[in-house]
Amino acid sequence: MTHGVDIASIPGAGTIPGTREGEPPVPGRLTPGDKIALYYYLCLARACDEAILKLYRQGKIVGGAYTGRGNEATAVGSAYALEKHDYLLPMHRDLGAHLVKGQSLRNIFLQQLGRAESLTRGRDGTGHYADPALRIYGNVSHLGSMIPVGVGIALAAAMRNENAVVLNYIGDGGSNVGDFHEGMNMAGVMKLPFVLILENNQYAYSTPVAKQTAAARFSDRAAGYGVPGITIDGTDVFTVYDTCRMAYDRARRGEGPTLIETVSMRMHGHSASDDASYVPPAQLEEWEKKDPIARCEDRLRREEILSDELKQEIHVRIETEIADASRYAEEAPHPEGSEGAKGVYAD
Amino acid sequence: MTHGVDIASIPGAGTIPGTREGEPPVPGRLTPGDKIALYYYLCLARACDEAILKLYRQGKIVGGAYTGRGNEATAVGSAYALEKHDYLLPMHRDLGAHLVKGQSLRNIFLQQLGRAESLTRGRDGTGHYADPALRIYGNVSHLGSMIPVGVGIALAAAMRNENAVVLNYIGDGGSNVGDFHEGMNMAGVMKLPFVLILENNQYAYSTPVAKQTAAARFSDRAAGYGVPGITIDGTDVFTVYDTCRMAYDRARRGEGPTLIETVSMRMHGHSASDDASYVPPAQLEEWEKKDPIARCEDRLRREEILSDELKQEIHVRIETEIADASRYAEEAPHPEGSEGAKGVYAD
Amino acid sequence: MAVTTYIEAISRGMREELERDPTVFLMGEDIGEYGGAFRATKGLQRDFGAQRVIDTPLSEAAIIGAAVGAAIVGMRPVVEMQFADFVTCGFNQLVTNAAKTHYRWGIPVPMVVRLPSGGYIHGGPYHSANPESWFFHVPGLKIVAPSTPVDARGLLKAAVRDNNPVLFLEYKYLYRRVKEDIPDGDGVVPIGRAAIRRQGKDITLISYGSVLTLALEVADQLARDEGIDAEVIDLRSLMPLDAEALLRSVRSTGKVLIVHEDNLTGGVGAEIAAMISEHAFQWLDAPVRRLGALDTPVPFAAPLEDHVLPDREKIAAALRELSSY
Amino acid sequence: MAVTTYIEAISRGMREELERDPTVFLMGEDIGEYGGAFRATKGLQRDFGAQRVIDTPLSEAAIIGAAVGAAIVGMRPVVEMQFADFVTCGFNQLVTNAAKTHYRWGIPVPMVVRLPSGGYIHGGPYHSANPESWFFHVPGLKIVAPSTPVDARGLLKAAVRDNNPVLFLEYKYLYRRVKEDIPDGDGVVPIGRAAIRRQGKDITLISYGSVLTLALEVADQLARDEGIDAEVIDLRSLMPLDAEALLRSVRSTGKVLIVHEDNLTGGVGAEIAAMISEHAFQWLDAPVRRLGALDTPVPFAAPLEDHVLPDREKIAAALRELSSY
Ligand SMILES: Cc1ncc(C[n+]2csc(CCOP(=O)(O)OP(=O)(O)O)c2C)c(N)n1
Ligand SMILES: Cc1ncc(C[n+]2csc(CCOP(=O)(O)OP(=O)(O)O)c2C)c(N)n1
Ligand SMILES: [Mg+2]
Ligand SMILES: [Mg+2]
Repeated sequence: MTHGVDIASIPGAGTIPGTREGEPPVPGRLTPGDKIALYYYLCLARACDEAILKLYRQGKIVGGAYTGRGNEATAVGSAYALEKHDYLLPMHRDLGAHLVKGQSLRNIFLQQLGRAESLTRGRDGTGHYADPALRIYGNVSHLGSMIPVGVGIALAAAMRNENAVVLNYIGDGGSNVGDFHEGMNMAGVMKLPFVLILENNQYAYSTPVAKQTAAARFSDRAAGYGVPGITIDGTDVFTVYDTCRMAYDRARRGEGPTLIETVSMRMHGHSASDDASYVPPAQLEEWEKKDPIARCEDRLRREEILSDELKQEIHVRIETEIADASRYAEEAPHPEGSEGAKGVYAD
Repeated sequence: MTHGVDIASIPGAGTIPGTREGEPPVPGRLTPGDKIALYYYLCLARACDEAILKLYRQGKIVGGAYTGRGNEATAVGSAYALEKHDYLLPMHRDLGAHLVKGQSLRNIFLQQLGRAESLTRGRDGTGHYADPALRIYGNVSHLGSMIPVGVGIALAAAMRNENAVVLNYIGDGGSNVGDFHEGMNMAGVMKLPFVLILENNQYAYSTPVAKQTAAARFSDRAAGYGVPGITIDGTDVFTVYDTCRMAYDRARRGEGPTLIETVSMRMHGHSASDDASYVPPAQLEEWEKKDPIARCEDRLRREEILSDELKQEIHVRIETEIADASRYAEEAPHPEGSEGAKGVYAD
Repeated sequence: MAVTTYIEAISRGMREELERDPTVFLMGEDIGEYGGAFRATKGLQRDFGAQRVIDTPLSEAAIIGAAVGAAIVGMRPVVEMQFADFVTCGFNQLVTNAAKTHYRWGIPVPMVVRLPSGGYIHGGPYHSANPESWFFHVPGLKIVAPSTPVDARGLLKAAVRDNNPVLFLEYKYLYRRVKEDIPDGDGVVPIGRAAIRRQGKDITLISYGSVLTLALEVADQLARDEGIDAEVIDLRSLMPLDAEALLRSVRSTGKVLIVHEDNLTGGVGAEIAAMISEHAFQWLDAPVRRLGALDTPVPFAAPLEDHVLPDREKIAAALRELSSY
Repeated sequence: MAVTTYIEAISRGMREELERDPTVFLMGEDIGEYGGAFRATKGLQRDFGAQRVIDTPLSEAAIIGAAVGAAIVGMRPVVEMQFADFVTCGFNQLVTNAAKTHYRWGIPVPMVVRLPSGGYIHGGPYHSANPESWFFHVPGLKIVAPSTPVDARGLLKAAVRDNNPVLFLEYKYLYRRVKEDIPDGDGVVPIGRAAIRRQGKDITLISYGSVLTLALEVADQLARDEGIDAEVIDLRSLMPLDAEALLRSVRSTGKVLIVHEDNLTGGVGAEIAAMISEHAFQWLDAPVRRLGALDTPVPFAAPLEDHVLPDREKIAAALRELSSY
């Protein structure tokens, strides 16, 4: 119990709020409860990533394992500023966004392990699922390909006056694919409620940003679509939250898309099988100082929202939740082979 | 004979110079001979367009007929600033560039009419030919698709230290295709000698620029690739020449690509079968005042380079040249059908 | 009922679906005020508004991708490629997103991509595409290819109502060349059912699209003049294929000629020939023959195009050869 | 000679061509210092410099398009798709530019696109592509699909020296699974020639790529255990196809099984079956059978993928069925 906040006091009968019905707080006005929630999700995303890595190392994950270490503030902050009826189209390092938008840990692990009751019934892995009830539409491997899809969802939302926003992400590498250009330009000219977060984490697989583009900042691309572009610190969850909230408001006012470049560092290899030996150690050390969780914790401590006790409580909770979900998924049955033949076409 | 210049005095034993060996004049230093040459090419391009339209109306052209009316200054000025060993990748309204780069009128008409001795032996029409001796590589219909190809040529030229520039064009419409983005970005990051002229002629078929993009200026897209971008008057052949010359110099110095937006008006319909009734007449009237030929003539008259006599001489010459070429092509044999089966693969 | 051209029938199909279902909308380049390069959407923006008949930037990947997005959240987009050729620019969106979404996510993707297809109009290598073979191989896509106005309207409507991505091949060559009375009523033509255009007992001639109309003429003429009595089947749907209708006819004729405009190697005809050769093995009195365009790009000049594409003479020659096998 | 894996053989082929011809260069994502996602280009940038082993931005269309551009002015680019799946993003450049340029312009387009293909590695719907069927249908492209280290090196070298765009299908499943001695010498394997991997008299089994290696195992086993003696032909080149070699074998066996990993409908097997059914009509003692993946995307979970892809059991069952036909 610190400064009037404890975990039990958080709205939602013991559950920590994520994306909510109605407007989230205006920039700069997050309640202590919100801040704890943000902290919780940052830690949860990282812990979940770690658990996935552990499964990978145990040989239980057959495909690749991609973590969001270093990117948690971007994923969590951006999703926390959404409303329940908004659409989320996350990329492969945005686990935090899935969780904030309401995805259960069990479904996350079921996807990783390709089990029969996973959201894709084992047909696809990782974040490549959709959950229409939560308005989450996952990614495909083909980088950039989901941008036009997100734009189409935004078009539908606008046609139906849903007052909803579509949030999509792309990497510094993926942003060089043609679909980025076509999608952003179409969203711009149609003034659609579409927000694209360009996660500049310094590397695309082994390729540093300097070999991807000569642009000084990726946000410089926004002007070419008549869209506001901004570059922000992607390791500070509060900056991300505030910026996104403003972009969503703008979108809801019918003023069109925003391109937000979040600058951070991919702290792990591209996937679990990549030791990232091409990254200079000094670069990682430098960025370690801007660890999203540590930065959030610092602030919460300074604001006397987070005590050792509460921190402990949160981490115990996370550990339990993850252990439960991961165990559940590991015990869940694999799909029947013959299921693979079904469902190519809708009726 | 006016102000020390007459058509016979132009270098090249009676032929009017186009793209030359070695450096063309520096910006602002065109000789009277150059200026007459520019005027000649502007008029030649238009007259050739008119002759093509006439053939079209006579039912002799089976595919579409696309003119560059209003775009002559861009096509001619940009090509005139090239050197002989530079590469030209023109688009469908750049007839003037073909001519300046040295293409014969006969080949132009042979292409239009799909004759056996055309550069594509009837396999493709219009400007869709290549003439490696002149370093002209024509377009394909798929807008944007030639940009990566031009970038690849620039890459080869750079690898071989040719000190050559690749000049490519794209329309306001075509620039929204993904290949524009991928190609420009790659050229930018590899600092290739690639210059892209974005011909903003207000319309893409029936679609006005305002429905193509929300960008204030297309040249705003350049920053997103770390490349200089500039918007210029595309109806003034001297402005186009000077700007291009500077961009080519920059490219030759190894400083990379430039994006030049030339603003003009498509004064005809999209093709000969389009009456362009969707264009407000007032818009056409306004732009008629900026007719590229009239503007050039004005200046040459002010500078006392062009007399009535010389003008007359030039136009007679053009008439003869076109009549000859068009007659030649009309009389040239059609390809044998069986030729169509050949040449899919190289040996 | 007024006599209706093929393109008017497509137009009418779109109009009727726009009227029937508020989730239907159109998207494409120049389709609004201008009515599209071939005027298939003429008048529709005026009557249904710019919200439902949407002019897009020149961006095929974004058009198809946006259609996928709108479809998965419950809309029914019908998009136009200005020419079928340009679908190559949106190819990835079709095969990566449109085709695989239902299998992966169980979410329907009800969208239609209209593809003005084919040659015989001297369009050259970039305005003569027959794109069916690429997509025929991709599980998750449906493909229809009407050859008559009644089918054009009826299959367009079926495509709009289908819960899967449907590629609608429409033939520029037929746009204003074929006309017929369109009866009143809904007129939906079910996807997946072939039509017998001519009964016959000697040879089963399987075709679709523009070249079907040529094949039918030739069949009539050869029946009249040479006593070769071909049964002409119009596939109408390529995916799913009406295999049963084909096999039924083959079992009675024992001989098969497949004719498509698309180039031969790896065309849809290959699958049909393989399927028939396998499943009607004991009924075949002659090898299954195929006629398609030569394996070249479609050239520009008329004599070259004529040489490359299938025509009446080549169809007649193939029928004669089979008949005397 | 040291024993070499399939991927080492590819690597070596590239190295030897880089050494031989200064116009050869490599381009792709992460191929430089990192050596590519599968390390096929490992060490090549170090040895040949960043001018000849070029890291590109993440842009498949630009990579393939730039290769076309460099090729038409006399270079010989070899580009890598990180996975064959992503060639869909550069599809338009391949079919619009690479394939049609020589026909239209008479200019050679000597380029190679390396495509790490196929499943059996639990890659799911987006890392298991067998892309051959799309391109098989496009005049102007060549396609090779080696199944052994010797062929991988030899066909890579032939592809580099060919004056046409060549798609080089390399199988991730085989990368480190198959090994053999590579003899000294140039070792170029001509494009367009199939290889008989196993002589046999009962059934002609035609295959290529990963699944060829499974088919060969099964054929050996069935010959040993059940007396079914299949002749196994490795196509090696899909385009051009070595039709004569196939027909020769069929004329002696009278029965054919075609096995490919790619999904069945509209696959390369359809053309082969159609071709054989037509041209070996009087020699066939049974219908030509085909085995391919089910017509679905390749699913992620192992039991699903196992069910969808061809495997030893399915191949054996098909051989038995044919043998007793
Ligand atoms: C179109 C496409 N090309 C290549 C790949 C292979 N690939 C997967 S992730 C990756 C790097 C992505 O970098 P970036 O977009 O910066 O995202 P990050 O992983 O750094 O978050 C590559 C090359 C792909 N998935 N899609
Ligand atoms: C990828 C692609 N999509 C559509 C078309 C059909 N098309 C041909 S020209 C044209 C308009 C082009 O406008 P713009 O690029 O501005 O060039 P302009 O004709 O105005 O010079 C369209 C839509 C095409 N050729 N390529
Ligand atoms: Mg990155
Ligand atoms: Mg334009």
